[in-house]
Amino acid sequence: MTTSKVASMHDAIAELVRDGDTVAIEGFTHLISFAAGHEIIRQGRRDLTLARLTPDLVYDQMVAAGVARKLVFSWLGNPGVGGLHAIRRRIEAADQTDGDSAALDRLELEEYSHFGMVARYTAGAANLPFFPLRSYFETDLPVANPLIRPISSPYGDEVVYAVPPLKPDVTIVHAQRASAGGDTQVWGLLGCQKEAAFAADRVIVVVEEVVDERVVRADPNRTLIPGLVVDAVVIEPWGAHPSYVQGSYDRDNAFYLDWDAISRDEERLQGWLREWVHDLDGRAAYLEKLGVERLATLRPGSAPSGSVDYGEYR
Amino acid sequence: MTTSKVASMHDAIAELVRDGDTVAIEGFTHLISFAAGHEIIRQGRRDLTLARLTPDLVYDQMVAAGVARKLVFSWLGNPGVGGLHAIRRRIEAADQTDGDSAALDRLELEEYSHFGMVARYTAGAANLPFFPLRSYFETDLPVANPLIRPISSPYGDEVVYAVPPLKPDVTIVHAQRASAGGDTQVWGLLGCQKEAAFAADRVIVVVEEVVDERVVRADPNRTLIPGLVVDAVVIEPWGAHPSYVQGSYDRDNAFYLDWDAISRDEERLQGWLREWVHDLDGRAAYLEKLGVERLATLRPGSAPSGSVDYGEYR
Amino acid sequence: MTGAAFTPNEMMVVAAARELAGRRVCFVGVGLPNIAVNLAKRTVAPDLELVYEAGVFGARPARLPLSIGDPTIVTGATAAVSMFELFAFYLQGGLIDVGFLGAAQIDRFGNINTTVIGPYDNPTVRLPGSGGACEIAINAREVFVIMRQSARSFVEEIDFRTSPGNLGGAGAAATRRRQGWLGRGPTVVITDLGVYRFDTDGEMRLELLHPGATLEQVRASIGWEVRVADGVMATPAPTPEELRLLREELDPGGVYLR
Amino acid sequence: MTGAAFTPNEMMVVAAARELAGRRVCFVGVGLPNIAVNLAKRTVAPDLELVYEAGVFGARPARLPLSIGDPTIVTGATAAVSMFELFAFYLQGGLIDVGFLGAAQIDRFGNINTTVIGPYDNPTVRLPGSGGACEIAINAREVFVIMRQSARSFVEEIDFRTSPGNLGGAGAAATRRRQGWLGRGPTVVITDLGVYRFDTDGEMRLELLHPGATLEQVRASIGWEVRVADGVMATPAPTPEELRLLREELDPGGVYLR
Repeated sequence: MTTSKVASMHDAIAELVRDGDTVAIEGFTHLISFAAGHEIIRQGRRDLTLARLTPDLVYDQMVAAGVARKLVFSWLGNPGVGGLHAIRRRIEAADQTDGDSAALDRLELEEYSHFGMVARYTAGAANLPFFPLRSYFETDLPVANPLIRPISSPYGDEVVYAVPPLKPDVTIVHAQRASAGGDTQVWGLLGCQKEAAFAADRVIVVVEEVVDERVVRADPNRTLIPGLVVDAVVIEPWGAHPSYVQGSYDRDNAFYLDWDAISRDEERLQGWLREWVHDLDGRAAYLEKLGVERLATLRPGSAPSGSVDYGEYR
Repeated sequence: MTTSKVASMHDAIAELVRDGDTVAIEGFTHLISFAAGHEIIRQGRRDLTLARLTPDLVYDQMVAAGVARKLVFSWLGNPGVGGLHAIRRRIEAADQTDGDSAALDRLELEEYSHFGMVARYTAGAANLPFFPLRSYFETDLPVANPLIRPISSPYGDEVVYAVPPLKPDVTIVHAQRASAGGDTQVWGLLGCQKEAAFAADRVIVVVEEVVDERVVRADPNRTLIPGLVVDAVVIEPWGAHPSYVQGSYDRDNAFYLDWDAISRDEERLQGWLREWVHDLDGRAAYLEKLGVERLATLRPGSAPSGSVDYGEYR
Repeated sequence: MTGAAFTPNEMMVVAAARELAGRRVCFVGVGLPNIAVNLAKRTVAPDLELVYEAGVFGARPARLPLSIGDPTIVTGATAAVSMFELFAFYLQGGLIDVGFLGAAQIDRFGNINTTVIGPYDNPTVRLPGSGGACEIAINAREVFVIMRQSARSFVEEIDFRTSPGNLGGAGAAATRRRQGWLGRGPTVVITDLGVYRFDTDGEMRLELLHPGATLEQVRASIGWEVRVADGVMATPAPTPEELRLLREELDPGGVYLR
Repeated sequence: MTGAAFTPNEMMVVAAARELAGRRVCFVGVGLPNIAVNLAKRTVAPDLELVYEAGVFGARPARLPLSIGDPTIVTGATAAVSMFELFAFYLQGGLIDVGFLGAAQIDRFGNINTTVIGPYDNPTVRLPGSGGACEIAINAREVFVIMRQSARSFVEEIDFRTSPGNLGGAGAAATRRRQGWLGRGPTVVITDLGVYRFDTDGEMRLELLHPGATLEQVRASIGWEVRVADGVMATPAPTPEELRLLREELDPGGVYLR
């Protein structure tokens, strides 16, 4: 009954991501859609504003590839490893000498804390003009970012801070499974994917597998994002590699460590992008190049959730 | 390792619910702890402020029993049937002629909309001084309740409304299962039990069954309330009757219909309270009086959720 | 005249269900809206997504829900979520096409009272209050009202404005825009006598008269001089299939439509 | 002197873990705090509830998490929730006893910089930024800081205040109260040379000196004239069991503590 929204990654990105868009590829360390990031690079999008709590390697790669003019974020790093060097080169003074024709374009930054970013998506999803929170007191963050503003409570004389709504043009999330209509289920870390999806104008869901709608409807509490707000469903097993998918594969930590060395050297980084993104026509080629042996080492053991009974009421 | 918080209903109410408290028995049509409401009546608590989106039959009974001086709510009724007559007698003019010594004490009311109540619990749980929402424009609700106040956005000239936090002294919820330490899992309607529990000073969880901690930990996304905020776990199968528990039993609609007639007549109502609450020493006696045949008709068929895999990562 | 082949309540619910043709996402209220929406899902709008304020999106109730929190709305649904999420993201976030409301009192501009008859502090009748109605009226893209009509319910002035409709009439659209509401307010009122839509100045006007009902009955049960469309049409009578669904599947006990 | 039976980093992590004795709920930061908290859970604080900002309460990691979002923190945990819920209800709601932070720069009052070295708009070094640190510093009941010390990191003036500590010193408690913060700020700083606590006027003071470290090393690696407690004590050396856990279970590759 429901229309299928299944599309290839090529078509989903071609149709739904436009130059100049604000794009959020969300997922907190887990379920990061590297597959979508690489396709955006491959299609040569420009002037994107990239929003994400933790830019991670995928944004380092996208920034290095020249698709972005601005970052909106709360923590900039290679989790558990170190810095994001391509991004740092677009920020730090040594690479940013004004008037130096060799200098890279400076990346525009809009910076919050984690809860600030989560609150921004929440305000976006709930159509609120602001969201209040108890962060930022006595810090330099409201100075660095004047969009973080004090707000007085209408009850008593308390003052807290507010952040403005974030409504991405496109939110892209990776998930364990969805129906062809886009009803999406996730387990493990939930991050702020739900809020980022509801806040967005367009939503692409990339999944390990498409399942029959009955699988989703058997456990309605597990649904994170309804097809109602989803524009395309892309089937891309291993699409979150080198990040991980709870229950499906582990983080490929070797790559996170390798990236530190690759990304410190602009030339080597560009070579990596050529070899692993531009010269490949999609995720299948990436996986083939990576090799099944490497992927096999990332499979976890089994830890089943068990089943509960919703009851049949007729 | 974790200390057991399992207690009898008698002891949990005796220890944790005090005269004058603000008490929230939450659960939206589903999982309403009638067992706890009846025990509060039995122990003769007085001057309670009863908070709940939908007061339902349990609050009609508690108000009739004289435990409450005030209601905080958003929808007052017998869902799908009609009005709550005991409560109405404490509100409507005909029963409230001033100076009439036969008149019942007028019930104090503090009234919101559903989202307003949910937002109040959310602000309470999140330690926010207010919560903003787009309700109440051009209605008489902010006139009837001056705690509903306009608030200006610090971005642009938008004005929305705010509600103040609600922090019950005690929140009581019914759930399908919990560990002895109070880690509580719910499926089906989630209502605002999570928010009401986090907002409260004390929390009582009443469950159909206590399960091994491993059952909870096998599916961490299913956990609604952590034992961290729970003070007592009461094991009371069928404790939500005549409301329902998803997967365990259906609403006993015959009782909802019966209550309409019982509650229209103050004398008959008081007789019911004597027979079904005061003269019984607890829930076991209530169930015995109700009879196994009646309970058996409320069992639903089976509709299993299916299991997902979280993966073992060592 | 059709004789007694169907009751006015059945006609009302059938007319309401038909209004949902072409709509995608409907926020279902308690009582009569519940039956109308479930009928629509079985007739003119099979792909309609039912949203219940209890926290359910994409419900597929296997029986007529006894209340808006019946377990049958959960089993087999697309999503069961917290009420925060339902109200914040689905409703306030602008995803609801139609909000379906009942009422105790309504005025010519579609403003609704479900709170009190008489003064708020000392009411003659204490009604349920807003529930989710006030926010549905503000945030749903459009609002359908379903209620039996009588001089007590269709009144010149409502005793309490629980849910805003077209406010004072002509300026309502401008107020909604200025205050940033997502919804355009009530678009249709379905009663046991007929169907009303709203003029550009925000006042309701009779468009359809149910078989068996007369203009005299309509006028006698409205507390203001009601507008009647030129060439008011007769509502097509319920089809045998519509009646069968109501009587055999949705309300077999005749509890709601007797 | 103990010879080279353990490294300064090992001593630092062990000292940090011991500080968690008697604490109930700990918000775990990335990096060294992650190891210290996981060691505490296996030694002085077996009932410690580990909270990860990724959205996990009651984690029981079967291996040392590679990052604060490792899948091993989810499997077997008490609850895996949205980040909204984690930050709003657990942290801002006041349920966290100890927030454990690392830092690039710290001043004498425990104010922390993890944002930039140099000017914000044209930094010499761009650091990760706040993440959850700024809200942990404000809302956790108390804050533990763990970091290697050097004249570059223990500075007279930090370049950017990401996470507030004792602000300008003596008035900090009053400011926190007035603004309604739940937390009382940093209570201990654990480094590779020693352990510091805070005087009533909000300034840190050396309380414990690690075996092998000297007061001269301490003074040479702090950018202000550091306070030293009368009768500063020696930190008890790591026990064989603490070292075994670090080396065999938590960091077998020596990635963090080499």
